[in-house]
Amino acid sequence: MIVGVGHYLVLSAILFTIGVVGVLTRKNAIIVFMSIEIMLNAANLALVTFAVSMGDMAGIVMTLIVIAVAAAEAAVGLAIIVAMFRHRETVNIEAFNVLRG
Amino acid sequence: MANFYLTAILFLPILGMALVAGIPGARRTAIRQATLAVTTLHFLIALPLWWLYDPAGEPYQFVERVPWIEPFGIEYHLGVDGVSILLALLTILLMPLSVLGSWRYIDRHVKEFHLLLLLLTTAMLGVFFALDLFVFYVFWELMLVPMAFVIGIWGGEERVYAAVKFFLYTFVGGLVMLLGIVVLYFHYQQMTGGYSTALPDLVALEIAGGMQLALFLAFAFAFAIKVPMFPFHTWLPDAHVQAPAAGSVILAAVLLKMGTYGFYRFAMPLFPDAARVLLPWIAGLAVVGVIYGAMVALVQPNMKKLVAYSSVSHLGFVMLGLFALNAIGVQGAVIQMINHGLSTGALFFLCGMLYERRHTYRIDELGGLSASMPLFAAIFMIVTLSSIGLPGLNGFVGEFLILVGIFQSHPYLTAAATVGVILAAYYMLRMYGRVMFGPAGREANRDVPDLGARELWILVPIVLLIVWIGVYPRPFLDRTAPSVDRFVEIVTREAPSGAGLAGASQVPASR
Amino acid sequence: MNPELQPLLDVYRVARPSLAAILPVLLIAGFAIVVLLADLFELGTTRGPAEGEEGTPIMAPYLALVGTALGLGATLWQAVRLETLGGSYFNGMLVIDGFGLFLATVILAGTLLTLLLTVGYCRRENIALAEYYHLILLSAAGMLLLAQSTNLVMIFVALELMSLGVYVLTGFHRRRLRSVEGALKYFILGAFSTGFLVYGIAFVYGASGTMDLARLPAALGVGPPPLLLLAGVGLLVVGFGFKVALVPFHMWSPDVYEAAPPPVTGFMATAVKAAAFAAFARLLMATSDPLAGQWVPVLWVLAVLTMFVGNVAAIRQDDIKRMLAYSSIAHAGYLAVALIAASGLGDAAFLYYLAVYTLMTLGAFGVVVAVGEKGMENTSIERDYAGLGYRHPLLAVAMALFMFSLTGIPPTAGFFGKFAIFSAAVDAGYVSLAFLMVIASAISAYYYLKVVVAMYMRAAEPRAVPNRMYAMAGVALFVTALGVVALGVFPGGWLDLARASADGLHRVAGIR
Amino acid sequence: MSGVDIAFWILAAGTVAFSAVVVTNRNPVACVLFLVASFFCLAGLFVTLHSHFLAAIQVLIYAGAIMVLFLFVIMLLNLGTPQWFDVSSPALRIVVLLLGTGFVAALISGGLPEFEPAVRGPVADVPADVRGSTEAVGAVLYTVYYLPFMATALLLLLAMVGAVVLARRER
Amino acid sequence: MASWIWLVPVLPLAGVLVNGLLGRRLGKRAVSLIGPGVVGAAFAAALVIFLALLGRPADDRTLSQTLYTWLSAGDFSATVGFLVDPLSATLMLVVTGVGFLIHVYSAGYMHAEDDAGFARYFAYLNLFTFAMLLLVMADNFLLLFVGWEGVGLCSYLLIGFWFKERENAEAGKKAFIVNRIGDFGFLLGIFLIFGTFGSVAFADVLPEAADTLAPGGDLAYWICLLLFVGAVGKSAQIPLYVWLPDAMAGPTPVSALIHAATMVTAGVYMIARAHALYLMAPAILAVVAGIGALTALYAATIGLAQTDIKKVLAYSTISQLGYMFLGVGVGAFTAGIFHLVTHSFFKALLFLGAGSVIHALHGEQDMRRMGGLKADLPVTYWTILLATLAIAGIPPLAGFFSKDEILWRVWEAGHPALWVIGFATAGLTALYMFRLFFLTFHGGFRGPTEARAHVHESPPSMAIPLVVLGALSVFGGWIGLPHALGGPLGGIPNAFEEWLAPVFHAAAEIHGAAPGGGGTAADGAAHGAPAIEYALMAASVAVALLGILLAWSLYVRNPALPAVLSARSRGLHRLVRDKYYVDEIYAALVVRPFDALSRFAWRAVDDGLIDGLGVRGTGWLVGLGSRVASRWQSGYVQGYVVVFFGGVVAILAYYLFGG
Repeated sequence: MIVGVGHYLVLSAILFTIGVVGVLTRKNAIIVFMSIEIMLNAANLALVTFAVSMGDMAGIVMTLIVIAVAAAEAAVGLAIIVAMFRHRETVNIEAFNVLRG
Repeated sequence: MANFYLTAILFLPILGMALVAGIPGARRTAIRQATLAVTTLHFLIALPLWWLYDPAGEPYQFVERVPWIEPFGIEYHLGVDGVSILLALLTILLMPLSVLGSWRYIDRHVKEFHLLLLLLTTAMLGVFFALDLFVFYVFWELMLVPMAFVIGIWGGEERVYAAVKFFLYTFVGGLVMLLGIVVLYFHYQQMTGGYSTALPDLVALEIAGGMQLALFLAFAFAFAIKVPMFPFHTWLPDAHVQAPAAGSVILAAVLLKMGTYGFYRFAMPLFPDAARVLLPWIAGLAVVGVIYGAMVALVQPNMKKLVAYSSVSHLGFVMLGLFALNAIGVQGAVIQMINHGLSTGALFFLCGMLYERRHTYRIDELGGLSASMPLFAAIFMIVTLSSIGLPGLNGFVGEFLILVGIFQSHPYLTAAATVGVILAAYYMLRMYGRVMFGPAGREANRDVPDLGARELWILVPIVLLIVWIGVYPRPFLDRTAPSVDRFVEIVTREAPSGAGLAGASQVPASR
Repeated sequence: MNPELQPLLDVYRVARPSLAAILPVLLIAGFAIVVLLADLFELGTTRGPAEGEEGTPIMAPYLALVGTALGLGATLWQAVRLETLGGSYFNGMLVIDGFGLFLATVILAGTLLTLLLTVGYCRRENIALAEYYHLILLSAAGMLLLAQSTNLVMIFVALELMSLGVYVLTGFHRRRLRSVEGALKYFILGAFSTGFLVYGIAFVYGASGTMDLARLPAALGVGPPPLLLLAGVGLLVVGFGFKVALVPFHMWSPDVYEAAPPPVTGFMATAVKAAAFAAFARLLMATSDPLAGQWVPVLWVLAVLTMFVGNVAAIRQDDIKRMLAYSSIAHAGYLAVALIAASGLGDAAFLYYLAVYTLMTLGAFGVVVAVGEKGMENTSIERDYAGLGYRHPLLAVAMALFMFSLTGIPPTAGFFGKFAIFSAAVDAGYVSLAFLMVIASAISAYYYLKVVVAMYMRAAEPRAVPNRMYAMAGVALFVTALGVVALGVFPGGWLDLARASADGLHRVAGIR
Repeated sequence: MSGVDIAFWILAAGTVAFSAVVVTNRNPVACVLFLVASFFCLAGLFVTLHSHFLAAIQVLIYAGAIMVLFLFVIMLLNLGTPQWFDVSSPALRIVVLLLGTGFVAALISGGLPEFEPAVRGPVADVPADVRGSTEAVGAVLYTVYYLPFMATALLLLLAMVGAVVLARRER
Repeated sequence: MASWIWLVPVLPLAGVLVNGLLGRRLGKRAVSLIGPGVVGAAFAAALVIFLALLGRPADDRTLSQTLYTWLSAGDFSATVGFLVDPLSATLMLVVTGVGFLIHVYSAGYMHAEDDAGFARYFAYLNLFTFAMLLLVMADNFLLLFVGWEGVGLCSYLLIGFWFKERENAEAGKKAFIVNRIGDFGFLLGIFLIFGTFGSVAFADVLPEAADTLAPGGDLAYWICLLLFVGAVGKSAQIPLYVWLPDAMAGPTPVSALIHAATMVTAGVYMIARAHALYLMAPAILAVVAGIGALTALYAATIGLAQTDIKKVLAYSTISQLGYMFLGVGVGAFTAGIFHLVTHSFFKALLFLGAGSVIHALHGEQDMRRMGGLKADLPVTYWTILLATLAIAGIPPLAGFFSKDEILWRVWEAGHPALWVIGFATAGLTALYMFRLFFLTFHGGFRGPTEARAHVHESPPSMAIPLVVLGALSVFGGWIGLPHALGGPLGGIPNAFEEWLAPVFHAAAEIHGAAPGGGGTAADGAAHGAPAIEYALMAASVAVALLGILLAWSLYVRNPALPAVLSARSRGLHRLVRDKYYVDEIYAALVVRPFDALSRFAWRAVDDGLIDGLGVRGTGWLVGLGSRVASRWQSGYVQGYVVVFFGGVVAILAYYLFGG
């Protein structure tokens, strides 16, 4: 079975969906963040696949930037988790529902 | 553009606001006096309109037309005809009276009240002066705000509910009208290539039947709420009962007229075919309003509410007159607008004066007041009789012309509406009798002080007008006749070349 | 060097770098760093007030104000010289056009007003941290880039720059549970939506081969759009829809608005939204040629849902920030209506309304800030706004004005903005959409009126501590109130400006 | 089936499997480790796509830096054991399953498997290995994508300041 | 001449203004001069006009004056203008003449009032005179309607003059509203007249009636029927008579003037005025006659059992009005008007006399507490006797001539059944009137003894009008001697008929010889068989005498008998005494259901349907939406994410499958 562009893309879609499922089902904020990282990686895979397959550099640069953004997001996100843990001694996102209605 | 007369009249109260705003809030009497002076001056300045307006002249006079929002082709466009002059003068006349009427009634936030009153004046006049749909709408909505404040701040127990209800009802109607205006505006653009919201431009426009119907309904919805026509009337009793005396007066005397005036000025001339097609429905609703309003008025335990429902009934007559589509009925409707303003305005003043003395509007808590208040009783009687359409007083002139007018085309509706005349006597006299006649009953109803000089200054002008219009209405009729004739001509104009309602719907389909 | 690399180097060359084009961003970002450095070296500051005292002023707010003002000046300068300056810079990463400049002006004005509100607020709340201003400025820089770029890479980075700053600002009161909870929710949902955005960018890129929206129409050519592009645009709609809070991607906003410090909430509701909408509009215009038929129905449904959910949910709110959050959701719906109708008058209406919306919403948040007291935000409409009209007449008049403007009562600017959107919708043939908007606005009147009712028609509870009004906040309120009236009474010039500015949008998209 | 193809299948299976573990395992530490594994696989996939530089970055930044940060926080907060609360309700699972299936189905039916680049990129003639090299990426990044690159720098600064603001201990 | 016709109504109007605005300050004395004075002056003016008319040839006895155009709108125009012809001149004389007398009488009767009340009373009374004059002098239907409503208003005000008693005010209101029901018809009639003729002026309508309306056509029927509805209300005929008995709550002179002599006869006047229309609608004329006859009999029976002296007179009035309608209904317009005139004399006298009795007994109105007043009140006694004889139809008093004229015309017009009713009524009239007379003046005093001590004859201001009216009751009828009598007595012409002939010549033409054409030429021969006429006269006199005899035997000879009789036929007696329970029936069938319906409209439709379902329902719906939205906004991020992702999937699904 010859592996083509489509395989990479389908893999990316599956990976992305796994990430989404993680965000949707997990209550541990840290794991939710990790799931989001999976989503970003899936997107990266798609970007690289597109870029390589058509012979363009934009996708690769974009991937690079996504990685950088992911790093920044991780920093802020983890800081938020730390701040949140100081309040409730938990990283369970369900423990935070004061704001509603 | 040498003529700024209307603009001057329109914005003088705003100047007055600046004056009143400069007075410290604690100096209540000074505020009242200043507002009284401003409004009286306003009346004196506006009064020459009565003579300067030439009934035989141009359809719209004192016209001002300057570009305003040029990208949209919207102009600041004012002008008056015989009908708007009458309504405007009525409005301006009522303002000093309202100030007098609130002299004692309003004792909290006096400054705010008078500022709002002045703002309200400008907004109301703008509605009557506007010859541009957009300008009209702006003033139409602007008027809503001070009125809602007046009800909501100085009203009775349920004032907030009433104010919100009033606001929402009118606002919803207004929005639908706005949509109609916009659709009309683009229709004009499609037909002519230009942008305009000017009434004269739009009246000349030919609009296909289906679209006319839709647009007419959009406009009529807003106006019907304001009139108020059954079944859109339920904001009125609440607003009236809760509003302070002056608020009720203005509400009844001016604001309700805006609905009928809207039909007269905009809805019907712009969409004559639709008006004719819907005539049976609207006239039918008007008659229902006449009888229904009277019936409900009959069983009200609260004086103000009774008068409020009587307004529903009276305004039904006005609508009926407008939709008679002949000069007699429309004339009657125009006169009846003024009449209702005077008589119902006076009734609300009287209610307010009674409230100042007895702190109740409940009919069963009053009684036998004639004994201690003969002057009050006499004026109350005259106003009551005016309201029930006794010949010789103003109410009859309007009602009679309306009924004669509508009889020509709809005798059965007329017969039904005439029942309203019987009922008017029933509920008004029943109320009058219960309040004024009989034994004094409660101790509080004895030795109630009679009217004072200030109160006479409020009521006597109204009573004089009531008698004047009743005995010699010619000046009023003559001044409005050419405008009314023109209105009838426009509204009864048949659409040329069968482009009437048979024409296919041209409403742009939404995508 | 690998000789095989040479063709690549020939293709990827720097095109039109320009200091003039990037000047506003440079100023803002530069001042952001200056603010931080000044704080670091404790220039002209005495930091660290004792607990319970009012924070002492530091230089940061003034530096931030100066920076923003300079940035605004530079933007206006660019606008004046649009004829010569207009065009694409840095290989299309930055575009100077009327649309972008208009929005940049709105964003910077919003930032400036936010800063004015913030100064007093921070002093009162004892959070006199330079980082606060740093974050606001960097966010603003991100917004500028977002509004003025047509390249998806740039848009993505700018969006993240803007968003991350706002996430942190939301959680700035880290001692308050609510603040942190808001930040958490915002962050989770924001990062989640970022995932979709990136994925959408990938798909659009894959389908068209370019990251540049301006080149998109040409790259797509004629013929039916590939499904991949549809999916990509769909995902981008989701990503941007999240930022501007379109239903059903709106759910973060009530919670976050309530959580964030009021000036930040105002910032989020206006500048952030304006910037996100800018990119959204560019995306939609760029794809409108082949795809309008595809995205219009979706946006139609989203707009209607947004208007109704926003307005209906706002009815129940007693917390004014939450109410304004739902209100801003609803307004996003109105703006979406304008975008749908953008082919006609909608673009001008969109810009005009965005400007007006910024003024009135920021004004409202300004009042919210002013009503708050140290440690207490006083955001209950029933409790804290009752009788405000008599305690703080001017404040209440301003609030009433903003509420009426948000409702759309003439002669305020909000009215004319709505009128412009109605007109656009009707003109473009979306009468039913305009009608639904009418109904939605009617519903909205109720909750805006509720505030007015509370201020004027409810008895006030006596308050021990009179609220303190800060001069700068007063200036901000005065400016917004004046703007709301002026733009309402004389909207002509502004509308012309909006129309002229909107032209750029289509030029980029290659329509006109 | 060439060697590259075989590598793809293995790496793809690894990525999916490890990721699936991440979203199902209740122990955060395990999750981090599986995620790192997944990222390694992904880096491998990048290699199969001739993007050597990206593969290196993937390992260095993602697996090396970001995940360590995660691990650090987990340890800091003492969360290194399975978290009892982290169970979602069956109803939610069903909903998520349906939605996820729908999502994948939509994307797959949207033409991903059959995707062929419709556009020929400007450097399609340059060999893929060269395009994926550090030199090439750098050449592009510092020319055309200069501005986003600088913006990214600002972003990192902001993230740094933001993290400090949020996570700083109380005085 | 014509230029000062306006003076006649304006004089009382001036009285209104002076008494109304200044009366309180002027004091009773001045008011008692001004009040009657203006009406006297109006009478003088009317007399001058009358004489002037007399001085003209018979076919030119019309004066008119237009003051100004009152209403004009489109095609519609109505003036304030007066028309004086023999018919209106007659009525003017009656209104001002009898009115003057009653004004004079009132000055004495109302003396107990304070200044304000006294002035108010005369202002109202003057206003009434003004309105009544407007009614009879109007030259168009609309102005007639103005006067019509005006008198109604005054009636309302005067019935409720003593407003501190709830019942009085209620009675006034009832009068006004019942009248309004009639006015409803009148107004519609006017609309129809305008719609048909394009004008409401008599000069445009009446002469054209024969040409424009098809005889017996629908249009004519409708116009006449609607106008008659108005007349039924104002003139208290079945079924709208119910207000008149209650109207006795007003001061007695008011009852005399308004509810006996003038206002209530307006309906008769109106039909006479519009006779040209009615002649086009014979069926409606028949209805008029039928209603009149029924009312006459019906009211007479009720009168038999009333104990309140004024109530008896009130029912008597209703009954006599029935006679008038019977007359005009058979086309005998002259006879109807003749009876109107004579009735105004003797009925005013009866009321004033009753007033004198009540005055003497300090407000006592119940005949069961009267009796034997003959000696104490001689003037009253004798004048009332004259009036009673007159109403009973004893020749040669006024009532005899007018009533017999009507009965004869009825017979002649070929309505024997109606004649029988009228004949029976004549007997009943004599019976109940003499019952009143005997109960009041004969026998022993049945009231409390101390009341007896204070009984005194009325002052001259009250006595003189009694005497004058007594004279008129005796001689008033002689102006209209029937030909059957006048002929044999030396050819005395029927002056009244001649006088009105120009007005009713249309009727004469249509009815052929019936009402005696030119008048002067008419003699017995022209009337067919005088023998029958004599026989009928004799019969009616006989039945009247029988009635008197019966009354005498019941109330003078055997005073105990009535009680026995009524006890024996208790049901019938109670039915009659309680006025056939018509008020109760109206209350049960009309008033209360209507009130209930109104309450339903308020509570169910307004509060329930519109406000409840409509307004609050909408609010509830929006609130529900709000609650649902709040519920979704649960605070749990995961929920938000799920909704978010749902949106994503929906959009993608739309794009990839739906788009």
